[in-house]
Amino acid sequence: MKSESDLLRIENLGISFSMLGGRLQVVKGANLRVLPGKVTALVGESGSGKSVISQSVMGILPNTAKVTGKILFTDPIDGRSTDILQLSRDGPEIRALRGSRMAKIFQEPMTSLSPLHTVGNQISEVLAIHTDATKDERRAKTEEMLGLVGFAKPSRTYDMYPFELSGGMRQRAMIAMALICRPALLIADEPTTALDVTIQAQILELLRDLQHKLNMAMLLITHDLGVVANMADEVVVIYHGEIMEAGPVEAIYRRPQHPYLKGLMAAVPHFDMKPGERLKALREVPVNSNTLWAKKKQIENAPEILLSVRDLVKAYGIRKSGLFGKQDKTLVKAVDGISFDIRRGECLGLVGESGSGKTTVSKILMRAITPDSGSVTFDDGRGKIDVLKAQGDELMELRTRIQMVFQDPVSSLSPRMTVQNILSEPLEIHGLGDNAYRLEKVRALMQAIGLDQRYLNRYPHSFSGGQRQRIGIARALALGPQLLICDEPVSALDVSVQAQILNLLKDLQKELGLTYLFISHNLAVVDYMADRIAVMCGGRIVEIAPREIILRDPVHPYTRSLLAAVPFPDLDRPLDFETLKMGGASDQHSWGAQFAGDGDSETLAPADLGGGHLVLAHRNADARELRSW
Amino acid sequence: ADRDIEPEYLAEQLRARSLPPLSQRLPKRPRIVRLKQMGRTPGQYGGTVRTIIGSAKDIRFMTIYGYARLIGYDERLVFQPDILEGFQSENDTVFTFTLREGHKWSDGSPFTVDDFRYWWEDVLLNKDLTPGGGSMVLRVDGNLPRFEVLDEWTIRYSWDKPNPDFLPNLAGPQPLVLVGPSAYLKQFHKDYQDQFRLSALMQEQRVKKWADLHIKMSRTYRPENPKLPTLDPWRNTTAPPAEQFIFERNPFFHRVDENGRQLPYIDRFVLNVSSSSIIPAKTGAGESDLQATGIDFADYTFLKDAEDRYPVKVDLWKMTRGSRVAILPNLNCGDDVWRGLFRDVRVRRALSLAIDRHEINMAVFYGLGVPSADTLLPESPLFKPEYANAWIDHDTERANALLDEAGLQNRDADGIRLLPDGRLAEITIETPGESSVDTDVLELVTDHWRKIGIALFIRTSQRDIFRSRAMGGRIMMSIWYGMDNGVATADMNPGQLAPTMDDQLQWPLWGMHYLSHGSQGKAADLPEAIALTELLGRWQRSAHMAERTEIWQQMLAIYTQQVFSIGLVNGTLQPIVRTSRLQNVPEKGLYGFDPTCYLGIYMPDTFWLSGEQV
Amino acid sequence: MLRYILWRIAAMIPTLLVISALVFTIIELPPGNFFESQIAELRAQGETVNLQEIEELRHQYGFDRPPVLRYFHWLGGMLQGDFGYSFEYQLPVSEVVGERMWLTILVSFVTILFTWVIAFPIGMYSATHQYSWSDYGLTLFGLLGIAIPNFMLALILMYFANIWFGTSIGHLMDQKFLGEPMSWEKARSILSHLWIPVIIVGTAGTAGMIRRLRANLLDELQKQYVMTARAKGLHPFRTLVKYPLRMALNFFVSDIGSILPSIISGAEITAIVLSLETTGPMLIKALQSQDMYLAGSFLMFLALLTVIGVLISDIALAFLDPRIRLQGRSTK
Amino acid sequence: MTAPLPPPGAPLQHYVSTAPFDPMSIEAMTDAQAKIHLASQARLMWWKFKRHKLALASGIFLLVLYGMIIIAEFLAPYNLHTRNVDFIHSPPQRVHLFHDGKFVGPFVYGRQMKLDMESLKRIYTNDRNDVQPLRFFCRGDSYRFWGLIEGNVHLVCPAKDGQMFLLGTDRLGRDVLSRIIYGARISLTIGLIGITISFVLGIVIGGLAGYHGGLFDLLVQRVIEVLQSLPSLPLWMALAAIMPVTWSPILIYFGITIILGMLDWTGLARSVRSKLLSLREEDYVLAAQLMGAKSGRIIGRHLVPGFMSHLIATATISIPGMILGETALSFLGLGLRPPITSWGILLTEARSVSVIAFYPWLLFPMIPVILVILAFNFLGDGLRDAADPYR
Ligand SMILES: Nc1ncnc2c1ncn2[C@@H]1O[C@H](COP(=O)(O)OP(=O)(O)OP(=O)(O)O)[C@@H](O)[C@H]1O
Ligand SMILES: Nc1ncnc2c1ncn2[C@@H]1O[C@H](COP(=O)(O)OP(=O)(O)OP(=O)(O)O)[C@@H](O)[C@H]1O
Ligand SMILES: [Mg+2]
Ligand SMILES: [Mg+2]
Ligand code: NI
Repeated sequence: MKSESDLLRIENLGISFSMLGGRLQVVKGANLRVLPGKVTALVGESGSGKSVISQSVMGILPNTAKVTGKILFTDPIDGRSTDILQLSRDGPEIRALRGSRMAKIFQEPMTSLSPLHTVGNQISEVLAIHTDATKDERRAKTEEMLGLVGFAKPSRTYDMYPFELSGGMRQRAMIAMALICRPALLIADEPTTALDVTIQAQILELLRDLQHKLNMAMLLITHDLGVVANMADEVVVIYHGEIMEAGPVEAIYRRPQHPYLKGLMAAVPHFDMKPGERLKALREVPVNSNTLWAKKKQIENAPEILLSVRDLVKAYGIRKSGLFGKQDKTLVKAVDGISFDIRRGECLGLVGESGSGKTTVSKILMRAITPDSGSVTFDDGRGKIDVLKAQGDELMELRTRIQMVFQDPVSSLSPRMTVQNILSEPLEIHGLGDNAYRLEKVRALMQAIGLDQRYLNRYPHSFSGGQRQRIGIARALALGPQLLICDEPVSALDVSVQAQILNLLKDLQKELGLTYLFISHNLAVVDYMADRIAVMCGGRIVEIAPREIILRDPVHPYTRSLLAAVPFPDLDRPLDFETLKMGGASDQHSWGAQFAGDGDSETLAPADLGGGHLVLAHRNADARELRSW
Repeated sequence: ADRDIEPEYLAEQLRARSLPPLSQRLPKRPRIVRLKQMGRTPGQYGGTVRTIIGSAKDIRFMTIYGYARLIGYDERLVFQPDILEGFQSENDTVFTFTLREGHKWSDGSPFTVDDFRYWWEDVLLNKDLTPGGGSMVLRVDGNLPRFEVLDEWTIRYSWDKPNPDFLPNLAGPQPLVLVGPSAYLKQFHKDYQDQFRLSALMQEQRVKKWADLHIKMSRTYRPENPKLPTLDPWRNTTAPPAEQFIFERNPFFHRVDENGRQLPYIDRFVLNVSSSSIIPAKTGAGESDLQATGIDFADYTFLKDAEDRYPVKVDLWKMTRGSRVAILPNLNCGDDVWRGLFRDVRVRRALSLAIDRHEINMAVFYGLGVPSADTLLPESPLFKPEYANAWIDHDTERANALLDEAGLQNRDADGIRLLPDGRLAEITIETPGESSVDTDVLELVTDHWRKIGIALFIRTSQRDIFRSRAMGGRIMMSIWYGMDNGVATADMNPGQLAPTMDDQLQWPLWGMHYLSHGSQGKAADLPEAIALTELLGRWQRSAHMAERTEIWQQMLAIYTQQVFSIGLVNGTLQPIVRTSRLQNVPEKGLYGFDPTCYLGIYMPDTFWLSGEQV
Repeated sequence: MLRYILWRIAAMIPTLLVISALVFTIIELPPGNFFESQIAELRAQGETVNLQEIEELRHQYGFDRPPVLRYFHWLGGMLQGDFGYSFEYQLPVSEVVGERMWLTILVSFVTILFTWVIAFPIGMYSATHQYSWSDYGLTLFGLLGIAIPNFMLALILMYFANIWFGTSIGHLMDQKFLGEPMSWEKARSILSHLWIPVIIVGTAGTAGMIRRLRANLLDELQKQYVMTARAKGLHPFRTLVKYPLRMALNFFVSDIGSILPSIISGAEITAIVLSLETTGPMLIKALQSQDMYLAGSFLMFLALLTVIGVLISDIALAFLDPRIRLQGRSTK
Repeated sequence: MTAPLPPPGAPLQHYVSTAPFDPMSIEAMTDAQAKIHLASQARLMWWKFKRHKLALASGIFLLVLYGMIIIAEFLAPYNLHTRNVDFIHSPPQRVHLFHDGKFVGPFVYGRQMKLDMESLKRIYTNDRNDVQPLRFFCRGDSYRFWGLIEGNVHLVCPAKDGQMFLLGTDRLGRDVLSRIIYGARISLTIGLIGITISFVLGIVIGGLAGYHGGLFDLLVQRVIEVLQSLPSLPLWMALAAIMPVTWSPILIYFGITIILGMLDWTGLARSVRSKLLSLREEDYVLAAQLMGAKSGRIIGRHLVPGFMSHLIATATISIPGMILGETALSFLGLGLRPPITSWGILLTEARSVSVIAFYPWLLFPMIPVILVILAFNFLGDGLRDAADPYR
């Protein structure tokens, strides 16, 4: 199918927001196009206007935004072009396009779903709007779609509420919603940030599939240059609302010219970095950690193990649908007997399948979720604290020593507080300093995360995804904790800003002896950050080992498939979708007898392979047997 | 010819022979009302008259309006036999009553001396039914009369000493009951009904004692039992609770007009229950055919205006209260200083003199009332101008002088007098505040009294706690109506001028003392009050018109000279609204509860509806 | 859920007991009792009362016994379905109420309906057309309803309805239908009178609903999930109804418990002014004349309504928001 | 300088922007931006509030009104109780400027009253020859400023021995305008206290119950149920009956208002609670908890602001209840009474069909009530917008 025209043609697009004290021009004269059946990738710095452009294409910008220019959408079915900006805001013409001819995967899947409706309801609604399908057909189609995006039990997922899903699951639900009507244009705003690499690969495969079968075009917004390399036909690089470089993917990857693009390419973390090598951020912000925190006195002969976790179990009951349905007794174990230690000053990386319980574990450590059983002990030399039982002052003290960066930056920021208030709040809570001190501190934090001071008086909703994520990090750092739990802290950041933040975290670790639990799907990032890495699957830690070992010499089949699914920002190392396709990585039956638990967790136990390398396997399997698999 | 004088309303029943013809329904000698002589026109039968009442309890107005009494007043307040064919009183000690032969209850059962006997022997003397032993009126020095049946139509009540209250009570709005329909009532009486049926009836009426059953079924003042035979012109047909009560003509009523037509002319009275606040509005919208209660002088303009829109006519009658508003200093007030002052006649006189009654009359009553002390109206044969004019001049100077004399000569910087103990002379007047007239008047009085250095504060409190507060001496002064009966004759009890009741707000404790025969309250200790009580006693023992008149005059003189109650304005007007089709409603009349029974003495049974509007 | 409901129903029993004690206290609080107010009232008319008879009655109804005993007597009676005796009407309470109860329910029901039918569209319109002239206009209209005291509005409407449409003053029907069995004519008459109280009582509540709905919707309209819904191509109205409105309903649902009682008691004064044949004026009168069993039973009935309303409201709340239903307390 | 697009369908050329690029450069801030980013949140809100002109105007109106009640004695042409028995139920007089085409300054025509004895109406006619110029800053009725300082200066008074009833007179010939001005004192103050009490209680109790849940919630819920079950009218009646009679009516009203305020929080508490039940599941609440925030702070800083619109709307909607609160009571013979005056009292006094038919000017107190209510509502709108981060 050869088309004579562009599917989407954005000409001279300008977008500004009205703010107190004047207009804020965020997109300046952008030109952009998407060919039918092709993928145009839009990459750029966090806050450069990518999401805003995608919103303007859908015509769903907030009221405060003003748009100039032209956005021409040519429907391949009848070849009619419409200028979307000319259509009335929620008129029938644009509504006919939205959802059915063009669809969008929102950057923040966590908050883009209504908390009051089931996932299935929200997805099948698209069908209800644009097709004549009956209720049953809609359900069938929706479940099929949910299956396609990697849900193991679609019919169960259909009746679940968004808050019952993990971050990655919500993102997949969002994807299912966008794809269900098979749109001609898919706008994917960071579609795979919350997904582990195996599922990411599965999703990318699905998108390619649709692209080929249905001639679907895609405007792909992503920070992951590896994904771009694997998916895109054309690439547009945007910086501060202006297009810096554009061209076919070949040209961009092989002959990057603009300094910004070159900087981006250089900032990508890769697996073969030497120990101690720093990422090259575009802007290196020299952080004087002393202005941030007075150096804490190192405690003499502090124990080596800072946090010790034993046999955590957390199960959620499965709900029968309906108000009066009795609580079913069958439980889903989100966390199933997890034990690990975090040493002082180290960074423990936690990777794993989407929905494997990473967030749950981290929240348990924070006392945000009460586990069904297990214990957590915190000991920084000033006495052991039983985290799960701490009360009163002890708990308060704990709160200053352990902090967390939330996976979902949007919902974790109070929508009615300005950034300044958000950042100074922890200080206020713990009664640190006076107003002037706090303000100074807030400024230092803002600088550390690379946000300008002028943002201080803005509310969270007016930030880009990446900016919000950084605010979350800054808040967690404000109190100068000893242990920082980072749940996907950099997923929404472009590689250069990501490099900046990662370097910051590394510096803090070095200078202040900060300890991290670092959850991420980006294995390269984990590789860069972590000293040891734990791999989770299905609520259990399947493998844990120092970073060099696990990446060079993975034993567990799940770890292996993870590594195999990492996309590289290199046109010469494309993902092998064919092999990846074979069976889900987390499907125990493809694992081999040594590792599969036969549904009975009792039969499995960590096997020590030496050098701190543990892997979950049958009790009677010996090390050699495991390695040889 | 008989056809003509039968009401159309009864035609059906007459045809069905469920009702005998008129001649058999009337007593042999019915009471003939000579309308022409009264200056009215004989009328025709028929029609329904609607009126509005403020609560279901107010169906008692029909007993008052109907005004069928053993003995009643005529328009000049002279006793007239009504249900009785005749009566005789010997020195107010022996009363002989003659019944009308052939008189029947509204259910057609004969009305005989047995009904009197039943009531006397089986009701009044029955300890269960009348645990208190009967009304005070029946007892002279604690003794009940002898009751005798002289013959088939004659009975007699006799006391050893005069009972001057007897007849006025029979003629009053809430009459003393001496008779009941025994044939009907016996079924509720333990002595006449077998236990089994009685308890069945008690069950049905949900009462616990047979006495309650009897009391409930025989209540005449509030005619709630539609089955209870009556002698009134109209009988109730609706059992409460209801929003509308329908009274229909009593086919056995004992009065006829000069043309032989049986009264009442009007077939049906419909009483609608409305909240009292919208009675004026409804009346003004032509929704009432005859309305006297629930409307006030203040509504006159509005009602008058309705004459243009609806076929209604508004008349103004004169109210019979001794004073429309009176200020009552509590001589039993708990504050020693104030009690002393109030008992000082100079203070009371000064307070009275300070009031500008003319202004009040003009502002509140359009100048249509008469500034007067709290005393009788000129309509009363006992009236003398000096009573009405006692201490009512607006004379601030004299008032000031009197107060100075009474020991209140010291004033503070604002000119408010100081009490002997140094407090400010601040009087708090309490009012139930139900009508804005009270508060309006008080606003004016506040200014008047300010000029004599008395500060006045108004406080409103609920009516039911009013009484107990007054009794407890916690009310200094109150505002209320003046004398209930401003058109009294010498035959009527002058008790209202002496401490006789606990709700006389100028001396509640003394009143209680009298009422309870000395067991509660306090004995009056002011010579003038004692004198009043003694005079009252003399009146009660006296059987002679002249003596009674003289006692009345003395009491009136003391009462007004002593200014026990500071009357302001009397002779104020009461609007009476009627549909213009309604005939025979006098344009002028005296309006009051006792003795004129609202409309009662003007005989609403003689009112009739003309075809065309006049 | 079912267990929760059963549990809640069981919890209603002690609540109602406490309420009954409070109700009893409230009726007992004012000094004096029915007989004294009765005496006062009769005397005010110039009538006489037989004190001994009153004394007898006082004894009969136990007013010479301590209040605690009377309370238990009353409570015991109610449990057996005996609601006591109305002194004023001299009838058992259950007989006094009669047709009034149905008319009250009718008026309240229509009023609630009226409020919703008016408030929801206007609230939604105002929220989506914030600061348009129509928003201001409708706001003004709604506010007039609460700015004018009910009794004033009642008088004004009543007066002009009479002058312009010849509607008879006050009441729920033409007087000729009083006490009649239901008929077409009577129903028509009721309808032609009903609008006045409904407007009066309704407008008072409507403005509150409109303003609160508008405020809540304005908050929700900005949320991300609304954008998602728009991106699906959902009709703006459907979007509004399905997502923000449902969120905004939270406040509304939590209020259900007090709707009925507040409508009933809010209508009391209107009912008095308009002399409606509803229970309101009866209750007030009973309270004023201290007809305590009548008042007490009324109040208990209102309390029962409230308690049931609160239950419904709680269930509806859980139904409305799965977070309350499912997550509740899991994080704590 | 923008990237050119190739014609539709044509292959894309490799485009590279030639504009100078400095990753460290930050766009310069304008002065306005600088000012804003330095401002405090309160100041920001004030700026946003100012943009809502109607709200601003309403705010000013209310300020003026509250200012006026301080100097009511001076503003009112007559004293609260000054009667003019010769001018009962006199309709409003108009202020004229020109007499017979000549400018005389503000004046009113004198009035003559005739009593129509037939209908008992007072008929007023303007006497075109009796020009009564108004006086300003003049001596008139004497008063006690705040019950303390003697005074008799008024902003405007009638001509000597003349009358000026701009809004007519009532049944005792009292100037309606003056009474409205005096009435504002009570109407705009006392009820506010009740509202404040009930709001504070509602938010605190409802907030704690909703946020904490559990046993406390259960208890609060039952208490609310009980309190809601007691309709306010009987409560009023009972309270009014047990208040010491020796208290002045204003004290009693004050007392009842406070007690009712303390009982009236239930509705609000329930909506706060139910809203918090869902809001507390939000991640930002969790975030605050994890920072160690105490419940008070979480409720006050995170949850209640998310609920502000509702609270503001509820508060503004309760204003009429506050102003007219006493009407219902006066109706039942409780509550405030003359000589104390409030708008509610004025309206209660005007409660009869004859007023509507003949003396409609006695309904004038409705106008300030309506204005105040509107003003509070628009003010609320402005506040809402100011607190709304999305604007
Ligand atoms: N509603 C808004 N009001 C004001 N400014 C806004 C608003 N939404 C976005 N912005 C600003 O517009 C700029 C572009 O935001 P956008 O969300 O498009 O960034 P992005 O390129 O998607 O970044 P990221 O990769 O971090 O998601 C940012 O500086 C942001 O602060
Ligand atoms: N409130 C809840 N009710 C029921 N199930 C829940 C709830 N919260 C989480 N779960 C389930 O627990 C499992 C683990 O969720 P968790 O959020 O810990 O995953 P995760 O490892 O963080 O995944 P991701 O990488 O996608 O964020 C998921 O299957 C999820 O569906
Ligand atoms: Mg973005
Ligand atoms: Mg997660
Ligand atoms: Ni196995």
